[in-house]
Amino acid sequence: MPLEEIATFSVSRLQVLDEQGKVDSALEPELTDEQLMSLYRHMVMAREADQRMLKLQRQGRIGTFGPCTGQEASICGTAMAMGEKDWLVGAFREAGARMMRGEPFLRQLLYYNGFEEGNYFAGNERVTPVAVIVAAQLLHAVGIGYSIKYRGEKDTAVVSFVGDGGTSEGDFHEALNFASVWQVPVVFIVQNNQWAISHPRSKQTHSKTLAQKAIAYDMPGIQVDGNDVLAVYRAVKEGLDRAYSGGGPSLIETDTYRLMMHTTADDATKYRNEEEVEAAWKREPLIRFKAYLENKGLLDEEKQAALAADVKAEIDAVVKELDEWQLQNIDQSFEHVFGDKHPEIALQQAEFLDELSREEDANG
Amino acid sequence: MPLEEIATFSVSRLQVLDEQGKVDSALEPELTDEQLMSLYRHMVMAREADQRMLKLQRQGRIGTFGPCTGQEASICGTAMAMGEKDWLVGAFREAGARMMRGEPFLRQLLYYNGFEEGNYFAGNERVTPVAVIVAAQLLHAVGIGYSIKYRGEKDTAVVSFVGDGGTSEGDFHEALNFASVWQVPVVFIVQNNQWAISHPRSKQTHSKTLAQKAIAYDMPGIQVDGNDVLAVYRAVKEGLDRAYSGGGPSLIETDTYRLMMHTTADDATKYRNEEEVEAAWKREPLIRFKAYLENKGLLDEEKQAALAADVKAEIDAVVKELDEWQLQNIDQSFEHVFGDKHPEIALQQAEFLDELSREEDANG
Amino acid sequence: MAKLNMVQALNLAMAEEMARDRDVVILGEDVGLDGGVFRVTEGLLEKFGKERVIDTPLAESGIVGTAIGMAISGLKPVAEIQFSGFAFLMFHQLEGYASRFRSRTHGQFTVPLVVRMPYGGKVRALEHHSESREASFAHLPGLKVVIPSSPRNARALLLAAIRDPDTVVFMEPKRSYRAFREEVPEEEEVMEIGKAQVVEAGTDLTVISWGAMMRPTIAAVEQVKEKRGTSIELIDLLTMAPMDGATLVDSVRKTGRCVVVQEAPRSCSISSEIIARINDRELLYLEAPVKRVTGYDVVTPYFAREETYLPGPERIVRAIEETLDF
Amino acid sequence: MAKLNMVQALNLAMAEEMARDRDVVILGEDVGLDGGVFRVTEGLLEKFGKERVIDTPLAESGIVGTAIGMAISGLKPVAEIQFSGFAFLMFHQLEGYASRFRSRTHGQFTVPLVVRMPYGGKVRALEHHSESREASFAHLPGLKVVIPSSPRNARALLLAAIRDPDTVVFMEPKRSYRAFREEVPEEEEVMEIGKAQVVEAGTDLTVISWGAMMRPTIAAVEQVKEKRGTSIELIDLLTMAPMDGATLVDSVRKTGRCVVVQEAPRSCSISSEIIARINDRELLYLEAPVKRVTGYDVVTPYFAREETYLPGPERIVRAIEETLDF
Ligand SMILES: Cc1ncc(C[n+]2csc(CCOP(=O)(O)OP(=O)(O)O)c2C)c(N)n1
Ligand SMILES: Cc1ncc(C[n+]2csc(CCOP(=O)(O)OP(=O)(O)O)c2C)c(N)n1
Ligand SMILES: [Mg+2]
Ligand SMILES: [Mg+2]
Repeated sequence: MPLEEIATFSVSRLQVLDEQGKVDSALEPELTDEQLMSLYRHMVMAREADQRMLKLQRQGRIGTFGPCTGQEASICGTAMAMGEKDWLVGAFREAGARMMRGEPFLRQLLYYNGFEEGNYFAGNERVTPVAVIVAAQLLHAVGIGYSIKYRGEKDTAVVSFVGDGGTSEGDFHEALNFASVWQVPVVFIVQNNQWAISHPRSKQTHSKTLAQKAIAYDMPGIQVDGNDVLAVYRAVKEGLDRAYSGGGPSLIETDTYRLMMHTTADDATKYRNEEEVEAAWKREPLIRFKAYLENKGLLDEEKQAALAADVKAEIDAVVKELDEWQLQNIDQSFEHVFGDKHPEIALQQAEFLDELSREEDANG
Repeated sequence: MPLEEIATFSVSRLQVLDEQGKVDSALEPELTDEQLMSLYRHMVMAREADQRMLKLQRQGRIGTFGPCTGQEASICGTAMAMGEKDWLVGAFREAGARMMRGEPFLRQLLYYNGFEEGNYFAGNERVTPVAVIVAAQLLHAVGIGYSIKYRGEKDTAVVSFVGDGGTSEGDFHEALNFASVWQVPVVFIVQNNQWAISHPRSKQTHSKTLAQKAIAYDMPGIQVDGNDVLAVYRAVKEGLDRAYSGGGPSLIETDTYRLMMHTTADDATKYRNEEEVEAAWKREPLIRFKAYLENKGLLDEEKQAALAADVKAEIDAVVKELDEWQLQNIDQSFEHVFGDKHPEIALQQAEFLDELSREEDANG
Repeated sequence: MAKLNMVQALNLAMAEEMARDRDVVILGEDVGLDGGVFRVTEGLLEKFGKERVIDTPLAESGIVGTAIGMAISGLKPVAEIQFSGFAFLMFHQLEGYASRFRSRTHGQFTVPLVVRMPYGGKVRALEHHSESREASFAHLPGLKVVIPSSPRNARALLLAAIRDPDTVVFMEPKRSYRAFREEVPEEEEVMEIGKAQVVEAGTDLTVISWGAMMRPTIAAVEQVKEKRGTSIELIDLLTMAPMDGATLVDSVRKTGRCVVVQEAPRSCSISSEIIARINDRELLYLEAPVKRVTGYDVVTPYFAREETYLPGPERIVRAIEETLDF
Repeated sequence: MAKLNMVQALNLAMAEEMARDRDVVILGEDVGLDGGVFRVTEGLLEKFGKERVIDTPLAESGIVGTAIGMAISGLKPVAEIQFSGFAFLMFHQLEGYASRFRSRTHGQFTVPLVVRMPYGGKVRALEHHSESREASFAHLPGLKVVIPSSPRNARALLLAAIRDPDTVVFMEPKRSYRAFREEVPEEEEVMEIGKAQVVEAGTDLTVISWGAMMRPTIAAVEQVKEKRGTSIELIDLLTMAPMDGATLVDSVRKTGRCVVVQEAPRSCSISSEIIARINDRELLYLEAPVKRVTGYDVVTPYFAREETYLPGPERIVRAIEETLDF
């Protein structure tokens, strides 16, 4: 055996729609016209919500947030593939997916306006809040996967998001390892948007792809064109079907691009050049999906205009709600430290309220 | 491009000496007779030191430690390949390698007897102390590699050890990622002794080999027969040569076996069966290296006996030293909190010494 | 009633609760086949199967991170960290998630999780196996931190911890694991988390301690009582956070003198907080400064130098006498 | 002399020391090309090259673990953790290695490392970007913990930290980064680590604070002085650990009254330790309980509820007056 090859591996890349919107019919997923149009609307909504939030942020009406423009295929394609009972354990750049899983846009605005109220909504037992500590949430996803398997819940899996930067964290490794050892129903989506703030993908890790990191765990891994919503949908569906049928976890790298700044606190011109961004705009996911829908006769200028107006109206209505939102229950922090209130917390709450009322007396 | 293979990888396994000690001459490393005999003596010393420590521990003359019996090829073969200027950043099961890098056996006994004095010796600027927090030390190795590269030190690299269990820690992942991004001169030795206390390799991770974890970083990785000291030597030498010449880090999985308990506090019969261990004893590394040396005419019964006596005498002398060792400077903990002593630490030191003297007064 | 040591008592609590509630699962390194390196989970794998007693890969953030996921999805995981010295590899999971899920979602998501870990010194162990870092956890809002001191309260508190709606860091004084036995009632006994226990009432001086330090403290108290006939109130803190300020302060109001005994280093520790709470509320009742007997602010020495580093009965006796004579 | 804000002052210290000493290197997320998310390392990549200003992958244990390796092999790394909220991902590297290498090898290996991190609230930031967790570090033996409060002391302390033979956790009050400017001397100025600074001498009451709380504290002190003509001694703690007990205790011995102002939650915090040290040494000089103005023992609220959570001048004024009137 002296020097013997004992194992071989490969990584593949999937594309269904090319940059012109031409479909590979052998790989075209089975989606009804309604589903396709609904998916398109969600993508438009994600884009428009993002753009409106940028304005609101610039006006000081919400705080810092991270736009997802450019990643709508990766985000909404994933959510489209999810089944009713699936869990979503996101990071912080998947607003579109959150909305598709039932999170009202208002909640998101509240979150970015510094309200804990933005972290929950009726019926979100299976959508965890925004997770800021990069990659830590992947382990929660694996634990939820364990619960699902433990209970024998049918047709139920977890979808969890992380960024290209997040693959460098120890928790990414521990999550993939636990998931594969336990063979739990989890689909990990690595949104490779080429940047972690100012750090480019090429310097984040020495590997050619992020998909190949799955090999370390003998886990199925694939790279998809992350600007191709049908490829994303197809790959995630496959991962979920594998998960439902006891085949364990999968890793999907969605190769896409962060078209805007990292967050509104960031100035991307400091570290990346305009040509790169311009080139990326040419490959952005709405263009080709729109072309595909037009080719299919599902979309035309008129329909597009109607849809845009509809989305705008929806957003306008929510922003109005936001403006009417009032800070209530200022002492909520004391109410939810523990499930059972401890006398010492109650003492501090009383102290807090006393300080407040003295301040009000003094000021008013 | 629809579904296209974009990368392929493979993992190989190296063996130079088979279980009978037959050598693959094409792969036989160039070692002089003196070097071979010196290597053999180190392996015997490691084995015998281990066995003596087991006795000392049972007699209460030292505390808990983790024997390395069975891993002598993996440990000593690695050290044999190291150059004069290389760093050793070990974990806790490489006593033989430490001794080969200049650490007196006495220091090891002191360490396991609860003395910080066991962590240093004259000339150990490049041998870091035993590292207990699994896998954390790998990052130190990478940082040292950075220093070497930064300073342009020639023919200098770092060798760092971790166990099969250690590959599951987040720090393992972060270390390999940083090392490959920085292309620093580090050789990672994963001693796969099949067990992490009671947890078998097969449940530690879902991957077939540990070597393939290198693929996640596009780092050269190889599995070697870890009971074959010539294979270990060859692979480590190759890794070090790569490191010296600017080729960056490597990962070497040494496939071996932990023949004894995890530590003296452990009862391995609780979780693994005798047959497995017996079978492993048949493949242990001294047998085949001895056969190889006999075939080469370097070793016979007489020489073996002389060597054994010599090693025993060396160990006896050190154990005598240990018995004569006295606890000195009981307040050393206060002397080395910081490089510059702070008045408050000095106050506590005075308090400590005062308490001590009052106790002595009371007791004497 | 059976006389159990602490290992057996903890094992009993888990076995009871697992029998009662199928949502309770155990996970950690070597907790299954091996029964835990201290045998605290011995026999549970056989009894409850490998889906409920999970031998995990070697990764602390992995253990606690996945346990958080289990907890938010309806299970009640009891995670073991093999030694408290390795808890810092998952500290961000506690600080960032276990302690916050309830608060950040106003109760929509909760983390009913127990993280067990042996802590403390004097067992002739290797580096990182002897520290006493309860304050590191107690400083974090949203975490409960419990330390039992005897077989009986260990069992009753662990039951409470598993049933608690929130994350409880449950630190076990490994030095007391097999040090002594105590009658543990056969029927279920659950103690309230968040309450200190007045072990013995007294009028002249209050002594507060917890965990492994309770035994030398009791010995010291006995010595002083015998020698001087002093009436000493002895309090076992039991819950480090949220701390039962009322019981402590009430006692000191009565006695006017107080000694706190802890194994951990001094700065920003539980003893600091006890003194601060007495200061905050009842300073004027103090007839002498609160005396601290603690570990020093130095790196925990290896075991050859451990004996003199750790508080023992003599130091405690001296502290009590000094405080009485102040 | 130039008027600099704290960001510029910190940048100046690093630029000076890097020019002086080639062993000083910087590493962290976005510290190079981007100049740091707060621009503290702006321009250093251009000046010193990418071997000395290292943009790392996104991994905190990776950053600090490799920095420890650099430090034990002769470099003097200045690592940046982007926000202190992410420091807990590398806590085991600090607790287990940076703080111990010297002690466990009796000085054979040392870790001259600075870990910079912005901390604290009131910048309308997302979760984990507003905490004040200095006590988590200060409780660990073998770590120095420094918090500047102004451009001038930021520069002088960062220089000291880089030259320090041991690991210094250097926490920067991000709220003060650009809040005001101060004259910073052109010539090198190095302050001693481990010493508190009496900012203003006084006789009636001692006020102790640090970091971002210094500004509201100063405002409050001014108000009380104006209103009541009280003579207040104001102390900037500057070093959390090892704490300068002597300066604090000397002041309180003189004034007999003391208020401590901190942003962090209360339990097992720096304020607890200050009170404990006063108790340990000078309790009898106290004419009133030491009054604490602190964050509460609740999970740091998001920014909509942050204003009322954080101590402001009004609360501090009330605390001072209550303590004076006690
Ligand atoms: C543990 C941790 N470290 C640092 C940060 C600060 N931070 C927020 S997002 C980010 C970059 C994330 O990059 P990536 O994972 O690629 O996700 P993206 O922002 O591109 O969606 C950093 C460094 C953080 N939130 N958590
Ligand atoms: C971070 C950490 N977690 C847990 C432990 C306890 N522990 C010590 S050795 C060990 C198993 C290590 O297994 P492996 O890495 O395979 O090395 P081996 O003991 O086989 O040499 C464990 C769990 C530790 N020392 N450090
Ligand atoms: Mg990214
Ligand atoms: Mg092993």
